[in-house]
Amino acid sequence: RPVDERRPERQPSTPPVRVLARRLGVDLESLTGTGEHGLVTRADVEAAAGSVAPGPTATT
Amino acid sequence: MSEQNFDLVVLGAGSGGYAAALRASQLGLTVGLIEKGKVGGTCLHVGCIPTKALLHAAEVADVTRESAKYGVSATFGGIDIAGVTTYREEVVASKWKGLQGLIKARGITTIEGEGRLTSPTSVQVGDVTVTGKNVILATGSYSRSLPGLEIGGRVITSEQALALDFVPKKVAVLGGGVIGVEFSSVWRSFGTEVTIIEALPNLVPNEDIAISKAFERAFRKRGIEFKTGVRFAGVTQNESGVVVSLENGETVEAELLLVAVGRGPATANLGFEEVGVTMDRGFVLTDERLRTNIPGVWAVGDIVPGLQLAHRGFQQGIFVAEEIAGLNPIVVDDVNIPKVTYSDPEVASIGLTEAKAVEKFGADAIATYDYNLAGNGKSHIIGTSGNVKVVRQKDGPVLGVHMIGARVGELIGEAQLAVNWEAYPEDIAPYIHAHPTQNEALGEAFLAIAGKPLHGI
Amino acid sequence: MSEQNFDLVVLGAGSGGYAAALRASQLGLTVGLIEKGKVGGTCLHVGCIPTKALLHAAEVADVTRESAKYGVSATFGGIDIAGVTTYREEVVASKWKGLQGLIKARGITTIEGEGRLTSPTSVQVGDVTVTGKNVILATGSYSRSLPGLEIGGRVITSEQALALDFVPKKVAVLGGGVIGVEFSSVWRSFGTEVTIIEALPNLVPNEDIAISKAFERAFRKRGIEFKTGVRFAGVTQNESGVVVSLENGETVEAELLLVAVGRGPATANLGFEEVGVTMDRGFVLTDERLRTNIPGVWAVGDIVPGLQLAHRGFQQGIFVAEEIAGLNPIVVDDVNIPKVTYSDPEVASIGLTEAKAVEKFGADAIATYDYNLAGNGKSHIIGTSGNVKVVRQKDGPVLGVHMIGARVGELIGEAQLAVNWEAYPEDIAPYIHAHPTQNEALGEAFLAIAGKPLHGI
Ligand SMILES: Cc1cc2nc3c(=O)[nH]c(=O)nc-3n(C[C@H](O)[C@H](O)[C@H](O)COP(=O)(O)OP(=O)(O)OC[C@H]3O[C@@H](n4cnc5c(N)ncnc54)[C@H](O)[C@@H]3O)c2cc1C
Ligand SMILES: Cc1cc2nc3c(=O)[nH]c(=O)nc-3n(C[C@H](O)[C@H](O)[C@H](O)COP(=O)(O)OP(=O)(O)OC[C@H]3O[C@@H](n4cnc5c(N)ncnc54)[C@H](O)[C@@H]3O)c2cc1C
Repeated sequence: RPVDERRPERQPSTPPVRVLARRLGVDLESLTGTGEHGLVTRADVEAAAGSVAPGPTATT
Repeated sequence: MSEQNFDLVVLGAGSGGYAAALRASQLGLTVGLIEKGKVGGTCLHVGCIPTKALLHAAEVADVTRESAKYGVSATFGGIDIAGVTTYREEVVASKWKGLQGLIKARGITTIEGEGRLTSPTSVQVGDVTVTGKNVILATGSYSRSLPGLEIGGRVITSEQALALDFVPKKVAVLGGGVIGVEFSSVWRSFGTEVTIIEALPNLVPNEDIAISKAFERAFRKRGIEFKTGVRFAGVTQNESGVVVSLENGETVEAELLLVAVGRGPATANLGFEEVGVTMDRGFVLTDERLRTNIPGVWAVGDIVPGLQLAHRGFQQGIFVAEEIAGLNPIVVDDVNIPKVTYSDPEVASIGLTEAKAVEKFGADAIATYDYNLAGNGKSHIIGTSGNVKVVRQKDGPVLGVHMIGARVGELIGEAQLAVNWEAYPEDIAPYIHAHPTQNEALGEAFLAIAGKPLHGI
Repeated sequence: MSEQNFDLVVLGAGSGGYAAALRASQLGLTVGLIEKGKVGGTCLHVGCIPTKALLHAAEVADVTRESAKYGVSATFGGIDIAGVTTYREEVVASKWKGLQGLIKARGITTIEGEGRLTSPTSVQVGDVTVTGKNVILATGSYSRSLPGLEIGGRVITSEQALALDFVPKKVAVLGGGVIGVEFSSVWRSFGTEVTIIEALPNLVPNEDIAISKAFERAFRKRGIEFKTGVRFAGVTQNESGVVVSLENGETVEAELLLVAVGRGPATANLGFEEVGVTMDRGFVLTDERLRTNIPGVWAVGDIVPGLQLAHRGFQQGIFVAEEIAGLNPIVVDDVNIPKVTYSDPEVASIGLTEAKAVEKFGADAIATYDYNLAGNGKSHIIGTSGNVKVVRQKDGPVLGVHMIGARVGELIGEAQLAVNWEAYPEDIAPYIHAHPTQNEALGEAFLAIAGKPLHGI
């Protein structure tokens, strides 16, 4: 994977996705990102959680 | 004796109570919303909204006075306090009308009158018994005083200060927290001499010390006097003014004394204790999910110990409605709620101060960067100075953002996402902020603390 | 004939060029920065910064004029254009000084003079040959005109408009894009009659159509006239004014005609073609990593097709420096760069418009919410109307945010994070925004599009 300057020593992802992963109890480090530059995407996290919830809070 | 029954009963229609009612009705619950005064509570009628109208009038006065600096000729002719009042009242009336309409549109039943908790599932309002499977206590707060300091005559609280029909020549302000400095700022812009008395060592003492110091410098420059680290001893008043004496022997003479030493929970004689709700010095104790010790009884807003802010009330109200509806909402700690002090200059902050971060992680584990607005083009253009200070964990997330300067309150939303999402400055760095904005200063601070300052060393 | 050798040669010290130089020097590269005029380029000297100073003077004039609305007595005495000029020049001078100091402090070698690319690794400046392993082209842009429309006399571009030593009575403005509406806004506040002529169907035609429409309503209310969907045919000028004729047979008479029809790349006769750089109508073509077809030759800023904005220049400059240093930075598409139109009202946007989102995902796959600032307390207080429109993918991320109203430009940073991080509105919803701010309007829009409006239906 190419060096990604944004996230030293971290599995590359975006902050909201990291929050989601923690909330769903998914360990980001254990995932292989399918996004650009190996980015762990929301879909990766949801797949790992076995969930298809659209976001961290259920809504009406 | 009649009875009305709902899924949810909300006692008090201030920020916390009405937000709970609105969200619960959205989620399909029937709601009885009990209010003895006006829906909207403190914030709308005598708090957030009218004070910000005064502050805007103050800003207009200052802009007018300083217009020559920008090449605009104008003569400042003074404050027309009746005009200010008309403007302030129009803003409040319009927001009040909107809120009433919204509550009605959502199908919420408003019950007018003073309620008293009579059981875990019922509130008595006059001769109506309002019952519900769940009850939310949201009775809000009132202006506190100090022991032996009686409010009356020339000794006033924020409520009277808001409604003054004249511009005082000289005011003493007891308390250098949010409310005290807001009124001080307004009065100074209106031409009043102001002296603030604060027992703690600094003005806005809950802020990062760098911000408090910058704030003091700015107030000093505006000619607002303040005495910090000194306690109030007593006050006497006569026809023409007040004499405030301090424990260090000094006295402050003024036309009025504004007491702004904090707000106490409005929970006395409302039946809370009798029903067995656990209380502490008038506050209602809850767990982090806002449950009191009595199942089905919840509390939100200023009666819950912690930050007394309207949007915390909104957040808590929404939270409890969602919790009751079984949505399992996420908890947001008080430290991660944005705080804005509306004055000239403004202060806006969220997350840990440097001192708190050091306490939590150790000095070696954190890093800070303090970006001076002197480097920010837009701030220069609008004539403000100030700072944006970012605290991060080394090789870790943004822990806190602390800002001072004109209009910085509007920048706090971005900081709110960064802090709550535990973003690393490196996550933000690729997204260069719009030029020239004040928002860019926040971008520069994030860039700098990510190790790659753009317009900075 | 002498030679200077660097790791990196940057041709042009505007936003793109100087940002590249600053970042490269931070990363340990030696840099030769070639500039024929003043470091800072268009943005600092005749673009972003001086125009925003004019806009602030305009705001001050408006505040002063409308002070009675807020209970402040004042008499507006007119625009002192010499005072405006002093203020504007002071802002630019101070920023220029700061930038020169920064460039020096970073150890960058500035080479004064006009450069010409003579090989993939060398630029000739007078009799100095400046060589480097990498060369960045950053020569910027100039005010374009239309075929047959000659600039001169009473037909001016933004550069002359900035420096006028009088307030014109009546101006015709050709072009209703960013630069055209900014000057129109300033002049109107200064008391000028303004007529804008725009060939496309709307003012600010690159914005979401809802924003363009709201913008037009606001301008109409301010008494700024405009003719859209109509083409310029010709102009004649004499001692006292200009007569602009349109293709539809109408004419517009005015004291001056401002030509604001866009900016062309400043690349003619600089040796780019001779060295074999692929060009298109004067623009330098690059791939998404800003490489030209010639290895080691890069391009940044206004000469690269796409958005012509200073912070895009910064971002591209930083990007290329990091790419050369092997850091593999991430690419940010133009659509995810914030755009601010500084006028009264302001416009700020990022991401996809509704139309573009529909084009990309289909109408059934997207949702939009348009929050009216009438519901926002702070906007009411400062007397502005406007909107915050959010576009999302259904059950998906925020795709775009489009705002209009006074001061909304400052809110774009939060939207920038949301869009670039592909946040879902549900991710943002738990974090209730500070009350009462304009920032809160963005929070309300996110709440609403997450299906849980707070102060809204
Ligand atoms: C001068 C001032 C300025 C402020 N500025 C800001 C600001 O800018 N931003 C900010 O975030 N916060 C601000 N605050 C704080 C904010 O107003 C409070 O945090 C907020 O109002 C708390 O909401 P609440 O619902 O807990 O209580 P309240 O708003 O106090 O509402 C409680 C409601 O309950 C009703 N009530 C009480 N007891 C009973 C009863 N027994 N029966 C029926 N009804 C009852 C009351 O009439 C009232 O309407 C300010 C406060 C003051 C005083
Ligand atoms: C009126 C106006 C208002 C604007 N307002 C904004 C705004 O608010 N926000 C925003 O983001 N953008 C704004 N812009 C756009 C912004 O100014 C440009 O996007 C930005 O300056 C582009 O940067 P650049 O580095 O590509 O080019 P430039 O800034 O044009 O810099 C190019 C530099 O290269 C030098 N140069 C050119 N050729 C040579 C040569 N052969 N040898 C040596 N030196 C050379 C020039 O002298 C110049 O200094 C505005 C533009 C205008 C005209």
